[in-house]
Amino acid sequence: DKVTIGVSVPAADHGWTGGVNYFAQQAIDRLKVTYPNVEFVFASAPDAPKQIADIEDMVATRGIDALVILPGDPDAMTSAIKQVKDAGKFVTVVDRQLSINGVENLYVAGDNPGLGANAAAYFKEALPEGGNIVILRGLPIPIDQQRFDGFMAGIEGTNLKVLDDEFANWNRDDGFKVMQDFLTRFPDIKGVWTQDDDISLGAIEAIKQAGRDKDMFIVGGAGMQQIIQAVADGSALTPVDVSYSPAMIATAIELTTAHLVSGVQVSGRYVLDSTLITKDNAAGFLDPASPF
Amino acid sequence: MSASAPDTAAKPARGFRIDLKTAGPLLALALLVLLGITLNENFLSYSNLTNVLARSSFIGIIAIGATFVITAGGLDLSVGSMAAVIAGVMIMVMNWLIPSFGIGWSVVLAGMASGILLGGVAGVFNGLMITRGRIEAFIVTLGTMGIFRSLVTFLANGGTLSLNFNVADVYRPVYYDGILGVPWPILVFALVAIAGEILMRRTAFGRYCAAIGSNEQVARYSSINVDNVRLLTYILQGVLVGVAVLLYVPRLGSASSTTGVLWELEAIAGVIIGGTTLKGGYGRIWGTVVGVVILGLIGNILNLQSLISPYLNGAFQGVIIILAVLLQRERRTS
Amino acid sequence: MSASAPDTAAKPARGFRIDLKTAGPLLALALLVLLGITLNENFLSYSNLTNVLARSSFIGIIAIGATFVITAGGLDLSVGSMAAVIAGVMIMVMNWLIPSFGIGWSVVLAGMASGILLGGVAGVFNGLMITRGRIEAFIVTLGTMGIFRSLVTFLANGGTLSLNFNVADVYRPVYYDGILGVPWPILVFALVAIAGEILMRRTAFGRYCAAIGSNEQVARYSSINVDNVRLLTYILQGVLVGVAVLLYVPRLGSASSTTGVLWELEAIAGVIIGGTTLKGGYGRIWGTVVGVVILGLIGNILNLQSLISPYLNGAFQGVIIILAVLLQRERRTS
Amino acid sequence: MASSVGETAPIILAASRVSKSFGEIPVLFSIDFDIRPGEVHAVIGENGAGKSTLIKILSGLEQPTSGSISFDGQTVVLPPNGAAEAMGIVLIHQEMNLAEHLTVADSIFLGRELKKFGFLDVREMRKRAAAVMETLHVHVDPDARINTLSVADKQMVEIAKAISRDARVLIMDEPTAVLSVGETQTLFEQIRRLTARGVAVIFISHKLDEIMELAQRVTVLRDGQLIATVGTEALTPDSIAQMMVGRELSNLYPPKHEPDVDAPAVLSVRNLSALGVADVSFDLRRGEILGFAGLIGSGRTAVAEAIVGLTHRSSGQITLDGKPVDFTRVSQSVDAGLAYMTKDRKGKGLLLNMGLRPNLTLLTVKKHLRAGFLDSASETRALERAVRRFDIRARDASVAVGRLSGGNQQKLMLGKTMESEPDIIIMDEPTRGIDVGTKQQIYHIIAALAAEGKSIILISSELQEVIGLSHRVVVMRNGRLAGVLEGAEITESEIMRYAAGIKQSGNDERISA
Ligand SMILES: Nc1ncnc2c1ncn2[C@@H]1O[C@H](COP(=O)(O)OP(=O)(O)OP(=O)(O)O)[C@@H](O)[C@H]1O
Ligand SMILES: Nc1ncnc2c1ncn2[C@@H]1O[C@H](COP(=O)(O)OP(=O)(O)OP(=O)(O)O)[C@@H](O)[C@H]1O
Ligand SMILES: [Mg+2]
Ligand SMILES: [Mg+2]
Repeated sequence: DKVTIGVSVPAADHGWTGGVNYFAQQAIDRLKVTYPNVEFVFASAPDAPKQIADIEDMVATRGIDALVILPGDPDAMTSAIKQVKDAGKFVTVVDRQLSINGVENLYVAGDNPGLGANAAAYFKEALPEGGNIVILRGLPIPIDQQRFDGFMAGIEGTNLKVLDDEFANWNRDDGFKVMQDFLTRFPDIKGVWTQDDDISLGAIEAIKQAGRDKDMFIVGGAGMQQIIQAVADGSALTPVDVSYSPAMIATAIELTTAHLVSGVQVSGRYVLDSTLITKDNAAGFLDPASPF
Repeated sequence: MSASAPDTAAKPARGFRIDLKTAGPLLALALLVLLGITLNENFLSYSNLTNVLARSSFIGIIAIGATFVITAGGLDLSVGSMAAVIAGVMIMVMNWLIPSFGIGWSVVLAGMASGILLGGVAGVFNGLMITRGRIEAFIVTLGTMGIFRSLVTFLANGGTLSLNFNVADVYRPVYYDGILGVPWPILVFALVAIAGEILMRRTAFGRYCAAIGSNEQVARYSSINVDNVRLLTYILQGVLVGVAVLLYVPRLGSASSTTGVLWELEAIAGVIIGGTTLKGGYGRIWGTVVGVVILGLIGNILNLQSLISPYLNGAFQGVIIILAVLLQRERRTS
Repeated sequence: MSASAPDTAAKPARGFRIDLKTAGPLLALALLVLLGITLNENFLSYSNLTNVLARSSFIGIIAIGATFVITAGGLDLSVGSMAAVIAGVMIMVMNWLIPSFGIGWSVVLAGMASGILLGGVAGVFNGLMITRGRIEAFIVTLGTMGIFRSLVTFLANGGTLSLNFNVADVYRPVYYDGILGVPWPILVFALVAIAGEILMRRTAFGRYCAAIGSNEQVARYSSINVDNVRLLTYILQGVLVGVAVLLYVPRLGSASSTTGVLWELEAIAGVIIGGTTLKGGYGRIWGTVVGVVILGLIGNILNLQSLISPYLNGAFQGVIIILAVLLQRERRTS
Repeated sequence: MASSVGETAPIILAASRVSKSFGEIPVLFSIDFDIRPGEVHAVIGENGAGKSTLIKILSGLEQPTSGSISFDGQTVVLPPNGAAEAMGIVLIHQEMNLAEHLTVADSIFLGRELKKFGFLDVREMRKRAAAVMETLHVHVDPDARINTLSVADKQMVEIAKAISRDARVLIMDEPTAVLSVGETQTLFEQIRRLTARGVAVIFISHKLDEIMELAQRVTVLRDGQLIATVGTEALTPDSIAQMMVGRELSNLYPPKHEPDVDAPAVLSVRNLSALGVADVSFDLRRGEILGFAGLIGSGRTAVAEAIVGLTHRSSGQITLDGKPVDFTRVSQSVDAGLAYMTKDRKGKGLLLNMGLRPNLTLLTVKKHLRAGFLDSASETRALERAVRRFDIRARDASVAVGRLSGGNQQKLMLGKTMESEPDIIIMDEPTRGIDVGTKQQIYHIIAALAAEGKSIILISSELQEVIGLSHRVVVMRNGRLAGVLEGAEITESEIMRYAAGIKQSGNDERISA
């Protein structure tokens, strides 16, 4: 008989969440064809209250049997998601950990501290004697903090010196501005960590404009096609990237659907590693169809 | 000799005649409800309606405060950030009091008190800068919008402030329970709306707000203390933001730098859709309630169907907002 | 003093006396520059100053349009979203024309033309809804803000629209190059500011804007076609958003749903900091330029120091904005 | 100062050696003034003489730069912002001072609302508002919003507001400027009722006959100086005028030139109906001054506004020089040589926050363009011309028009209208708030314009003015044309008969002639 699955994700307000929206809809379109008796309800929300409203509506008016959710702000969403669970729905949480354990049936996790740690490892390797680096952060929200802490822990005890960190809001324009000003301020920068490829794209333009693209390298994150292509091409400015694929949402939707339709037992945690993308393995991350 | 001709003038008092200006938003509301009913049979269900009303209550309560501010010719852009900082401080206060008070209602009540108090203080600050500092309300509250938002980011150290789970369990019923099946947020919203309506129509304060918004000089010459009345509108706004946050915290149990983003825009939109004049002089609490519910319903209706691409939600919202006001205008001129 | 004495009669205009109201924002600007110099010796460097001015130019050009809209008693909240949709469409048009036109300036020029055109059309739409539809500007542009933003998200399929790299290479110089060492964005900003200043002070249109914003009835009784003038302000705003986008696209060669977020707030803030009255009737292009540069410098200065936690950036911004206007007020009353 | 009234009642309010400057500019020099209970004390003087400033000081709205105020024999500093109302000093402002969004009842009780259990007693306030309006014979709905009222009705609301307060001193700054004879008489009845109860009334007016009728004493100001305070019994309108202006005022009205009966009709209105107007037809000939008389709200303004396209015309034809026209915008009528000067200078006539120059040229900005740009030199020349022609007095051209004295604002508005050099001018209460000296000048200007071949419609509530200037007079009543008077018929009593509906004429044959 009919099964309804709700999918709730944050609004496409920067590259990575844009990718999440894209891959979620892709997966839904694909699975709708494969499983004609499964109906999907998709919603994206710019903030926690709206996202809570979305899942309340899914339960109250759309009669969902399962919920796949990438919570924009997991702490704020925990009790609302728990209500869905308590109403007897199957709950899959993606990427971000809720603040109480055991709410979700299935957790498909990204690894935010790992993203920071991976990048840190590369910096240590690329700058063994140490050197000045700057950090362009995302928005002041927990994921950013986890990435940042992971990175700082990773470079502890080295001679890498963080000159300053500023928020660039996961946004190309802000990446451009902050990088311009860092370049004005610091005559000697060896490396830039942006933790997000959208920010990188803005920062790259600023570095090129200042003509200092020979002096430094930049490490982003999330695996945007444009950057992966540059890595594959052996760019000196972007030698590596750290994966953090928005396609994890698709994995979560697929697993949940499989469970509901064919009773495949899925539970516990699926942690999708954040891996370092280098010239050697970049080809495996290229996907011309992806908008991200 | 008798003066002006009676037949061209004096119409009898209107008594309980329906105000055409009210009919506009009500009509838009009715059309939205109709749309909801056709889209989904569960639309009118008890749980859906209480869901929508309960979650509209934060913005609703804030918008009632905004109605007074706007009627008196002011503007408060800081309410969203203020909500965030109040939520953050409430959570910190409650977490901090657990060791001394233990888990229980006393902690929650202390948290609530601190929230209301902080709201009042924030309102006093905005109001004093505007009335005594003589700075445009737009600038003051744009400034405090940034200041409050920064403060909560700072307090949360860039992350999220979360309420202790045991306290959260005590506090939760304030959002999710109610009396006679009506959730508390709806009850509080209704109470605030009724009190607001009375304050606006039946007290000197409400009348003074309209007078000041309409013509400050006239108000001043009528020996109204313009600065104090205006200050009071900002304090009222702050306190009502505090009240809204009291209901918000048990729902989310956390606060971060993204809490309450764009609430100011939504609150002002609700006020204007409800028929209050943005330039001041005329305000209608009742209309604001309708306006906020319209905004809440639009979000709900978008979730009732899968026809519109979620990317176009904003467009749908925009069109409905314009239409809601267009209906009002049409009726007004006819 | 005798009745017919000339000293009681109207004296001619005051000539070039410095306007105290202008001194306020200029003083704030000077203080910021001083702060910048003390914080970082590179602050006054050629590259830093051109960087800041060039990236302020988008908001600046938009804010000049907003000055007219606000002077005439209107408001346009849609400019940020409008910029995003124009950028998106420009990029799509250019990418789409490559097969027929080949890589080169012809594609870029066609893209530019489409951008300006689209801006004008968006302005016409806003303006007609406001003047002919008689809907509050706040509501109309809040609506179109949502509509435009949705459209660009839809066009970009939730992601980013990127300009073909080869075309981007042709187009890049429009942001990064200039003449005599002055980047194009700064030149265009300066030109638009001068033209705007002339339009505001030396043409009937500018006079009409102020008259309408000051008292619409008086304007109507003075044979001014209020609706047309107001419509023109929105069209001008749209076209100027188009011009700003022409300079924005070559910078990063992309547009997404985050392009231009909150530009409306920044533009309006620039206008008000510059001394234009939010309620209309008095506008000052020159002040707007100063206001926008102040806002640009605040961001720059924050990035040039490590004293303030980045969590508190918003607070610093808020304080400076309030202070900038406070300075203005102080001088005004003295 | 020796009182010229042999009253024994103690002085209630007095100013002693009061001076006032705005910034550097002195406007009042050491004025002495006093008033006793039950007395009507008039203040007169030219426009800008300082009358409004004096009474603002007497009611606490302005503080004197030097000198003192005493109330009930005590030297006091009056509280600012209208708080002196609590002491019984009530002011009716020259410029109407009502909040446009409020209702009539709200306005009348603003600042001293009636309450029951802490809440507004809306019903009682509405009832009392209606009662006050009734004593003034005004028929407006207490729930009507101020912005829907005509100028005259607003003035009546303002008066109602003042007399409904428990005044001991009632100060009225040109309350009758927009009132017609009927309303003025009603107002005077109320004033007499109040003075009989011992209320002291300070009364400002440029209409000297009103002063003769009402006041016991007159204080004359000229250029901020106290000229004299004298009892009215010793005065004639001519002697007052002389004291005010400082010269003899012979012939207030210029001689009427012979109307040319064969002159063609430049403006014909047929069966005009619009908001507040029903089936109005009349002709205006070249070189003619056509007076429009009627009571408040009789539709004279409504006729004018419908003709020039300010309000929507529901039916009727208008022809200009024989050609049918259909103005939907004011610019069309101005371009066709037809200009309308509003009576609502504050709401519709002038931009109060702007200087003199932009106000003067607002209607005719296009005339001051050179190569598409505003030519400020040409604007300045226009201002200099207007200042000379209409004797406009201002500190300097950049002063906000809202700070000019009422009469000077009115002169500026006249100048603004005349800037468009119209062939046909509709003047609505053109001498509202203008002193006798300037009035005489304006009358001569109007007569000269007519002599030049311009045509003028003169809407006025001052019957003397209509009678003194007009070749023919249209009397309106209830939005309809009640009669057209010509030649010897033009008398006060005839006009009043038509206006009040006592006489009705089948005048169709006359106007179609
Ligand atoms: N707030 C003000 N600032 C500057 N000048 C002022 C102000 N108010 C009045 N004045 C000036 O003071 C003078 C006296 O003005 P006032 O209004 O008292 O004249 P008035 O006798 O009432 O004239 P009218 O008959 O035209 O009403 C005028 O020259 C006027 O321009
Ligand atoms: N905006 C409006 N809405 C409703 N009624 C109006 C409006 N404007 C005017 N009226 C009505 O039209 C009629 C004519 O008013 P109008 O002011 O034209 O009279 P008037 O004879 O010119 O007045 P006055 O004697 O003061 O010059 C009045 O009954 C008035 O109430
Ligand atoms: Mg820093
Ligand atoms: Mg006066």
